[in-house]
Amino acid sequence: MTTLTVNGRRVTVPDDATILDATRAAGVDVPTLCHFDGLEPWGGCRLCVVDMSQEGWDEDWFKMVTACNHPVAEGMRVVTHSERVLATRQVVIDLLLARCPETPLIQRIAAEHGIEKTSYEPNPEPTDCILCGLCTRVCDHIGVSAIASVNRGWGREIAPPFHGEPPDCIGCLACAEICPTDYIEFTDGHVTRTIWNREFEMLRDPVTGQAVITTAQAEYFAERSGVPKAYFETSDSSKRLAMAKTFAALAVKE
Amino acid sequence: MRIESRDQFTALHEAARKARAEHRQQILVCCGTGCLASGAKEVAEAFAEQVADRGLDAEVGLFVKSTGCHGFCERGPLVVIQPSGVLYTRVKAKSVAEIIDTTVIGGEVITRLLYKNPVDGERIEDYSEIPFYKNQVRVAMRNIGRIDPTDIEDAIAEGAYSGLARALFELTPDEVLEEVRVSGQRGRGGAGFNTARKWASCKAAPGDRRFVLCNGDEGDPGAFKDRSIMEGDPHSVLEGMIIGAYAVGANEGYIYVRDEYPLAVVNLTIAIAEARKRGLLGDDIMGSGFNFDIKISRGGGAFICGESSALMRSLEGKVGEPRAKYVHSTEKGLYDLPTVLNNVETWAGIGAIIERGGQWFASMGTEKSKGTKAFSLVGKVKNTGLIELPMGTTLRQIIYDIGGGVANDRPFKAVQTGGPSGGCVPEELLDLPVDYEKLTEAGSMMGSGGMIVMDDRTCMVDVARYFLAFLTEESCGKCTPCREGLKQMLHIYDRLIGGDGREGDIEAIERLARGMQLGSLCELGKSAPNPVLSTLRYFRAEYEAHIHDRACPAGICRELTAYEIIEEGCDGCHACFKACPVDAIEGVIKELHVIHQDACISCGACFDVCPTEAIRTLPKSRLEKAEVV
Amino acid sequence: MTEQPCVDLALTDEILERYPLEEPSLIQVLQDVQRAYNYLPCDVLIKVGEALGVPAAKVFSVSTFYKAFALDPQGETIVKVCTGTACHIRGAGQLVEELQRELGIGADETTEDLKFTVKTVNCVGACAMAPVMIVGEKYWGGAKPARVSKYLGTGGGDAN
Amino acid sequence: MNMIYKVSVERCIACGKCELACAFAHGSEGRPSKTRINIHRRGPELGTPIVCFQCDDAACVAVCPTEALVRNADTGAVDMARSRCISCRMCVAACPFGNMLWDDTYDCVQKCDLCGGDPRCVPFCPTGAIAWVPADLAAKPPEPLDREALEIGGGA
Repeated sequence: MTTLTVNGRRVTVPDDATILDATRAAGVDVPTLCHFDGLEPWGGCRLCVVDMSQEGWDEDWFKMVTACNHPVAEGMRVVTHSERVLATRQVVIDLLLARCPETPLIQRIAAEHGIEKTSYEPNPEPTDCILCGLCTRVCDHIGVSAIASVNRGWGREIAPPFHGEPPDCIGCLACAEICPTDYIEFTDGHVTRTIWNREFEMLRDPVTGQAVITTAQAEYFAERSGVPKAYFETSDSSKRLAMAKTFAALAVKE
Repeated sequence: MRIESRDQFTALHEAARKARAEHRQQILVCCGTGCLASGAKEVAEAFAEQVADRGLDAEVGLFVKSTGCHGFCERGPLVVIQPSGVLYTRVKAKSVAEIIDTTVIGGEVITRLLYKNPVDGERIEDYSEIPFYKNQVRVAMRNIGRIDPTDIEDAIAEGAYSGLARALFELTPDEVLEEVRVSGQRGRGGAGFNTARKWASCKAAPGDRRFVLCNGDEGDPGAFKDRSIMEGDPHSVLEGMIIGAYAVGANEGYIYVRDEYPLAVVNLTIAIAEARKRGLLGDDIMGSGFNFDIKISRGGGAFICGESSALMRSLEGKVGEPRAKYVHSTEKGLYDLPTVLNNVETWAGIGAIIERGGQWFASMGTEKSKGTKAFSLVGKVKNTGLIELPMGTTLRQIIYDIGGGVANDRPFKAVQTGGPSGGCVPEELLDLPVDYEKLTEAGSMMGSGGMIVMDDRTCMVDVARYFLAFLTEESCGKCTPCREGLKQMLHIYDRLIGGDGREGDIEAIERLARGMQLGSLCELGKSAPNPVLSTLRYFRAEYEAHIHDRACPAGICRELTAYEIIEEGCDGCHACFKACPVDAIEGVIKELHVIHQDACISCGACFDVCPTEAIRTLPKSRLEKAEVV
Repeated sequence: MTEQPCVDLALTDEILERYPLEEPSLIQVLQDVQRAYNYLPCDVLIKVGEALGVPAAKVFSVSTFYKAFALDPQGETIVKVCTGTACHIRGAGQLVEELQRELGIGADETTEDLKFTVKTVNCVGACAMAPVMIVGEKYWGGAKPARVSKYLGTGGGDAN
Repeated sequence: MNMIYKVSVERCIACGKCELACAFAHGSEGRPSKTRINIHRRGPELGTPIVCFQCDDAACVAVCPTEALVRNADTGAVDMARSRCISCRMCVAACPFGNMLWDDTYDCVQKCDLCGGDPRCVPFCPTGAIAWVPADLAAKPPEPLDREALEIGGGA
């Protein structure tokens, strides 16, 4: 275990914890946008910057780092709301507000930082995509990497290959569900689902007719995990019902 | 022949030396990118043809070789005749026969081809007497221009791989590390991290597999020292890497080269193949039992790949996006394994350090910046080219003693160092001794050694905008402050140079710059505001003129600048008329010419060609007022 | 994306033979593809991705990230204007403008007859000869706007 | 000792105490809808408790793309590591018994974790329909339940 201080308060966290873990343990709120607990930290949005001083450094010497991916160290001092930290977060969220002037989440975080209107040139083509990279990272984890970032710098965007229908997509919606601004559009019906302009056929529960997952998703995971495809064909509630009935039938008769 | 022991290496070294000594005369034709562009290949071929046709090889012991960059690119193609040391500049293929007859055989100098000192107009015969060369001390560039980079024997004759032989057979890996530590050498790529400390950290990292990488992705505009080293003496890079690998215990190496440097790729490829053939690379190097091999990886054209973590991602075949370096790449680098990454110039110096000792290297330079440093001296300076000097040399010595002063004797305004991460150093700091700390204190940085001299016809707002535009295009776009911040900063600058500057712009720039410095993920974003802040620091008045007076004092920003012909000065030479791309100039030969303001696009072409300096700039706003009246 | 002509995939096979079939080879393979076809044809990218085991999205991502790659057919002759700092302060901008007048295309554009593509590049390391313009393989140092048509004429012949 | 979670369907009176206990044990709100054990009610005072079997060759483990589901060697439970879960819900789709539950309040998967080796539902079961017993006793058939003797009314 490692002991450090967050805003003067001592916290003890596991050795492999990040500063963000430590701030949470200390009950201090550090804003994040591109962070998701299940994904490895990325450090792209820069909203979670904090000031940090290591043991042995001068008393007043602090380095600004991102809390999400910086490892903790024994004796470290973390300051989450110094003047320059807040000023830096303000610049970051102000810039994001210029990029996404109409996005409710960004408007809200900006307001929390005292910004009602961006001080920069608002994007003439407002977008909800904040380029946090969560969608591509989760897609990489699903294992298909159907979408990725394209171009670079200001022109960077998230897109399927060749801006067409993504051949590797299985329609699992992981990207859309993780997106913090609901930028990724999809339509979900009983028969089909459409995402990234590609239409997917749904597997439907034989009893209720309710859509379960896409056929592509079931096939992909069945092949990858060795789990029979049939397992995926029924909804979880139908499966519970079937199990209950089986159990009741098996019960020792009184 | 494979070298299988130290004795065999020494024997080859001696034999190669002796063979070279038998040639009583040598003709060195510079075939660096600069000279090739000016026709050096034709010159080299003409020499080879003459020598073969006339049997001069046997007769006068003449030996012709194509070498790497001599540094004096502006005067190319360059030809040096040894041992006399006569340097001919701007040599054409048709002069080759004359050179052989007059100089090589006749022993006479052809004055017309000699270098003319721009300062006093004097012709200088001896290569080593030319101020451009006289003041240099070459370590990393020790063999450039002296060897044929495609001939490993030639390199060995001049001492290549001697440092390696010493390392492998006289020193333990720890002793090699100690020698480098004593030398005090710091990374030549820009940040100036201590080489030995980097190696030690990698060596200490757990694991069996580690890598040694060479960063040849020289992306700073205005810098080309790494290109010249890779082209002109690839063996120095290989030797350094092998020694480094031996010290840290690595068996695999990569050289990451910009694809924009085709000649460097070719020469490195040849050098690696030759070194392998000779047993200097691969398994059991020189029979020492040490194994190490190098592969070349060509970059895809992204400035960000000069950043270490982005370079490693690129080597992995991925998009060159930096990662936070809270865990150093010496521990988790390429494929998350311990990795040493050094710049081309850093590696090129290692062989010399091991051969001559760390003490020797440390005896040059300043207290915290040891040894010598290569610079590319370019821009509006008389002698442009590549130089290597002890650390601590002042900017004034570099620009005036070596560079010969500002081109066309215009007033000096600033020198930009460190590329897009650096800044502009003004005239009052010309006596600044150049080292890592001093440049950083001045708001600039060492960077990869580009020095771009700027005269009074350079607008500092435009220069800052230029770097912003460069970086906006090169930002990878991963982190918010760099991606969005550069775009917004550029937007403000576009307004400034477009005559739409506003009160509060300077403060907005400063605030954004601070946010980018503190908030960005990698050094590209963190240092992106340097050109902005350094120009603001030293040339604030120029910014204010753009905002308050809608004027560009240097007469560069087109939206703010008009050109007019001074009546008394114009002798009707018609040069401006021919230069004008939009036919906005009217006039007949020998009569006064006039610029039509409604057609003029303020490109400055007329200004540049006018031999009598009869064209002047004035703020457009004044012109408009005049018209209204 | 513009409509792409049919391409000879045999060339791709040859290129793939030069490298280990794994992700780290991707950029090297794409460099060779760019040289062989003068751009990165869509069909080739898909084939390369399959051969190296890299998902199509990643291949596309890499193809659009690096400036050396083009996804549309390029002109027979590539005209590069160096816009490094030294070239900038010595008038590279005027060269780009002159090319615009001469060929009717701006940076990163290709003439309709597919003869020329104009590109601006960030420093080719020939700063001592600034400003520099490269037509095909031929470097022109100290380039002047007035001579652009000459460079193009000579360059066009040289490049083939 | 190797303990096992034993369900005796014939003893379940569908009183719902296990569901409440589970919900309380796994969150401060204690809403019964957040329980990881579900009683399928099939008649008055007749229920079937449905809870994760902690299968040996578990489909949920096989299908998880991030290895967020791992066997706990101490308890024998398949535990879900929140820190690795990406909420893709493939385990929900794959479990052949419907025992992976989606919690849409917190957008995450819930499953029985045997409360770290001391299932909180067990002590609340008035009839012993669920029990935490040594593995060697698990095969023993359950004692019949004398439903007439029960004083608990209502059940569901």
